Amino acid sequence: MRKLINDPAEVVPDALRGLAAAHPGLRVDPEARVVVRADAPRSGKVGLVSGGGSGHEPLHAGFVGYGMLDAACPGEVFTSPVPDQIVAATTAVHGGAGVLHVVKNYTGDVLNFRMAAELAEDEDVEVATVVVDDDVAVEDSTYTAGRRGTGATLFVEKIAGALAEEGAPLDAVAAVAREVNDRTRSFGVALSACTVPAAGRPTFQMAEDEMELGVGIHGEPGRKRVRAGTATEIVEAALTAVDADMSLAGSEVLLLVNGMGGTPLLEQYVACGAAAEWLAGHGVTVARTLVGPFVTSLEMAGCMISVCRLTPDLLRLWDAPVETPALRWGR
Amino acid sequence: MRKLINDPAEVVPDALRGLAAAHPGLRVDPEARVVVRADAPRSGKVGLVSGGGSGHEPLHAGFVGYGMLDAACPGEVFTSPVPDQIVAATTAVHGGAGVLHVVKNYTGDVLNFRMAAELAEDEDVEVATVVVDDDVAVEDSTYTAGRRGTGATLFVEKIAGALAEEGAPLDAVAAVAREVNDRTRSFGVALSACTVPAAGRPTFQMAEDEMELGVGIHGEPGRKRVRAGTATEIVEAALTAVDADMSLAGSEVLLLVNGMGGTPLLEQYVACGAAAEWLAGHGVTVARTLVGPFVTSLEMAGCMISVCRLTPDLLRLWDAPVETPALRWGR
Amino acid sequence: MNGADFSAWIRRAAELVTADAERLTTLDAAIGDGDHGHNMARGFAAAVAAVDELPEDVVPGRVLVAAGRAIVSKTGGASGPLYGTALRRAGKALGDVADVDVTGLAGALQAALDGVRELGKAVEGDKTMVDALAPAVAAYEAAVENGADLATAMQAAVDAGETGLEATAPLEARKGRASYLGPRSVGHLDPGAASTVLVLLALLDVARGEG
Amino acid sequence: MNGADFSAWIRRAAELVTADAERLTTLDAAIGDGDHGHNMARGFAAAVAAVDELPEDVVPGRVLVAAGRAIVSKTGGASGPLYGTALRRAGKALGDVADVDVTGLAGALQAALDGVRELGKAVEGDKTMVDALAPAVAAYEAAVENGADLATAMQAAVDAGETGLEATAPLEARKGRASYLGPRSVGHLDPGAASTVLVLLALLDVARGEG
Ligand SMILES: Nc1ncnc2c1ncn2[C@@H]1O[C@H](COP(=O)(O)OP(=O)(O)O)[C@@H](O)[C@H]1O
Ligand SMILES: Nc1ncnc2c1ncn2[C@@H]1O[C@H](COP(=O)(O)OP(=O)(O)O)[C@@H](O)[C@H]1O
Ligand SMILES: [Mg+2]
Ligand SMILES: [Mg+2]
Ligand SMILES: [Mg+2]
Ligand SMILES: [Mg+2]
Repeated sequence: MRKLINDPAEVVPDALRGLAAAHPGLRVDPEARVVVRADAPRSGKVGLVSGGGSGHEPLHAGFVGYGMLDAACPGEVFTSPVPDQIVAATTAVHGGAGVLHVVKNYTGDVLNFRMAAELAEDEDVEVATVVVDDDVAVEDSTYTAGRRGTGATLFVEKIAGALAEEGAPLDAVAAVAREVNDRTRSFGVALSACTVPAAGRPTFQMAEDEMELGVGIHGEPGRKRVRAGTATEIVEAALTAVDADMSLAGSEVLLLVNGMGGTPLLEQYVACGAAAEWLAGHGVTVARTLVGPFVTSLEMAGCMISVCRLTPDLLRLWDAPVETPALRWGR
Repeated sequence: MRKLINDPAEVVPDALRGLAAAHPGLRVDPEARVVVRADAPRSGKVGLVSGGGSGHEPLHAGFVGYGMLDAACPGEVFTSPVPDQIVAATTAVHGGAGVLHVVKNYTGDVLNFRMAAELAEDEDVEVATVVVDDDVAVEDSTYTAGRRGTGATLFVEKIAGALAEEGAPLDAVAAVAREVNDRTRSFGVALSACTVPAAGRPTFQMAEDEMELGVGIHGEPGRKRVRAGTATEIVEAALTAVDADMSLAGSEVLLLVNGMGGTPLLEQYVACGAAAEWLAGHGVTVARTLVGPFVTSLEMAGCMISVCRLTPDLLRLWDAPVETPALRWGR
Repeated sequence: MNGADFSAWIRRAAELVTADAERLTTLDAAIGDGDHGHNMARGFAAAVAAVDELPEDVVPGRVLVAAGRAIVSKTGGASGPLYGTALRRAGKALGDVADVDVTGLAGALQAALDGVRELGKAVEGDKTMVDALAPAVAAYEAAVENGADLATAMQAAVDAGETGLEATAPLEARKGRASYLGPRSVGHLDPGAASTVLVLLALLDVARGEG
Repeated sequence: MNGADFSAWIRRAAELVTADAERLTTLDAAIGDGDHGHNMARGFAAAVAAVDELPEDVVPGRVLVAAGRAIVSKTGGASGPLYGTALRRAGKALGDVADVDVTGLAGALQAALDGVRELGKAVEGDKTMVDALAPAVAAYEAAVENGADLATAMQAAVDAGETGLEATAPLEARKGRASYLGPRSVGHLDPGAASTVLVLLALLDVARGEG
């Protein structure tokens, strides 16, 4: 296992110490495992709290700051955070206007955030929750756990964070967060597995010439295992799945070409070129493009494509100033 | 080979098409392989041009924009660009105040930039050249090719770019570039090799439990091959080598904890925590820290640490606004 | 059973899930994310630590509530809230009685099952821990009605739980991470059902006086 | 030798370096960055394309200048400027003569060597292409002084080049990428010296009328 770590059991607090050292704009508690904006709580501002298993960096801690999240709760690698962390973060950012929990749709995340929300409300903090579920690789149904939350999380956190920064009330911030989730679809492809430090071996086996279509961001197996294709074929598979679920023709979109962690940026740009060509060829206007490793799965090779159908309002909020370790513009 | 590409021979132009699609602020010519600021040439402003082999992204094209580079010339993967590219970039950004070439110290880069400078001067463009050679893993000597250029390149491009943006003349911009290079040292450690698309197999073989101390950013073998250590041991090896070459005690520094491409950001932050602890323990004040994959070697696992001894002026120029695909703040 | 017996149950459960952590994780790697063994071991270790803090003469209900709280606080994942809620609900059902008899335990087990059902919204056949816990609780109650003693009734519960676990193999998961696999989840045992059997086994050991 | 013969040399050199690209790349992977074969193949393919553009009756000097320019423009790396400069200097040395004799070629080879030395600042013993080219040029001149004909003199050049190549193995590199390895560069042949032997071999083939 080629890991740049010390004790596998201490990876999360060790990384949080590094985060604290690198970013004075963050208040980091490595033991409680909570990352909070240094200027929190901002009175009158809705607080945004997210969290989930570690191993997806920069998600979520890398998105804490002006115009995005107020706090993040990193769990163990690929394991949701516990209610204590979430409650601590929620009370730390509550400025009197309530707190929005941005939760990726995994049973563990949903249950732990639900318990935390109940506990926080006992402390008179109004909590609203948006569950992100944009992964079209998973067949949806009311009888199942539903779709996974992946790339849309970044869009939701940025856009809802911008509206909260404008001083909008909790219900409005929650509404725009749900709107972004409803208008976003994602599909991921893995070219290799990844290794959870505590486990020490890859979460699944894959031959050199194979790829996993519709892989999850925890290295969960996806829709099917096929022969590895070219970047153009991979991107087409992803965008076809997205388009089949939410027709894109004629719309103006926000595009994320996301590296899963082990694929070089050079190759992510090759995928971006293929995506831009496919979208142009299908009558889709790309208003903004983000390329890079933003929602990762440790060192998994591959990419995920997320597409959000914009409205003028959503585009304005996307363009609004943001100042976090991993996403920054306008200030 | 798990690559997200189409034709190995077309990786560079394919990636440049993606770069063009993602960044409207850049003027990209995938065939001529030149990336230029959309607003170039800026009359009266010194132009900054850099370039080198591809596979180190975001270096250099990701650093083209306000306050940094005016143009970049990406060569084949791990192969320096050719004079034609460099001349095209140089004339495209010449605003009457001359052009600075930022060249990493590899024979190929040095020779191709030298030929290009001669050709550009035939076209009456005044060219100054700064050769970056910060890698302490290589024993220096006047009889050899000298040290390699690695992490300092980012510092040089940012700081010289800021001074050029202020309207300083060519000699002053070249002088500050040399000053940054003189005050910076780097040391890299690889936990795995990387695969050049055209070659199809790793540039070197390494056992699961080994690491390469002092590896180059082209997967060149380094100082020695040893048993893989903990993040703390790896960081200590790197900082000890840096400190032995340029004593750090008592100085205020700019720190880069650089992922080589295949190491998750979570682990890069673990390394950052170890580096911060080592520096604090050795009487070094860290004024600014940058963590992430900025100067990469395709999907190589590992990290490189670069340290620049700051002056108040250099810190001011580092903090000055920059707006590029990979480095952005202040606007 | 008094407070000490319930503390012994938690300790025994911690031993069993820790000893089998590798197997649980392997099951989870097949249809989930390969951490169930770590999660259970971490959670029950926290439960033991919490139970160790309690006074000698603590009542059974407080033991289970403390253990449940600790598991919720320290585990994470889906199993943390579910096991934690199960134990907390069971503890609340026991109230302040100092000595729990066979019927008292029946109420506690039923409360645990209800807690898991409410929180997780899973029904039998969804390929979750419910597929082991529900038949186990039913079998325990049936045995008690037929006048069985604690050990006999718990043996019936464990047997039914094991049968329920085996029955998860052919199922297609509809809840939890495994549900993302759809048909590809068929042919694997559910890790949470497997850990549920271990926790029931721990209680049987205590009932037998082997805890 | 007329312009057609020099064009034949460039084409033959392209064949040889392309056929041996794998070997050159493997040598470069050991002490460099594993791309020398690709660089040489890419560069000489561009040289052939440029030469194909030239008129039938072109003079030798223009052939080499055109080939050198193309190699500089298309190769990159260290070898591009070095080989390109070598050919351009050789071409300039030949001037406009339509037919080059043994002594004329001696001047051209010497000019090529001087070009490489000036640009790369390498001396013999630095473990570079100079270690093959310098002895080859010397051997050629010696043979010519002893009245040898073209083929014989080029045979002497190739033999000396091969000896020079073998002699690079024990050397510690002081120039180019391999110099970063210091002592670890010892025990490997220099890839650029190996490709230099191939380019000389191509000229020998033409001299022998086998081009
Ligand atoms: N909605 C649910 N209801 C009941 N049990 C569930 C539910 N979702 C998951 N589980 C149980 O949790 C187990 C997985 O636990 P674990 O691996 O620790 O959490 P995670 O899936 O978050 O990694 C599954 O095997 C299943 O038995
Ligand atoms: N300064 C120099 N002078 C002469 N030859 C050199 C010099 N530096 C490198 N070379 C030659 O170039 C060869 C490497 O060429 P190549 O691999 O194509 O370029 P790069 O090293 O840029 O990848 C070396 O084997 C050596 O023979
Ligand atoms: Mg998990
Ligand atoms: Mg090279
Ligand atoms: Mg799991
Ligand atoms: Mg080379």
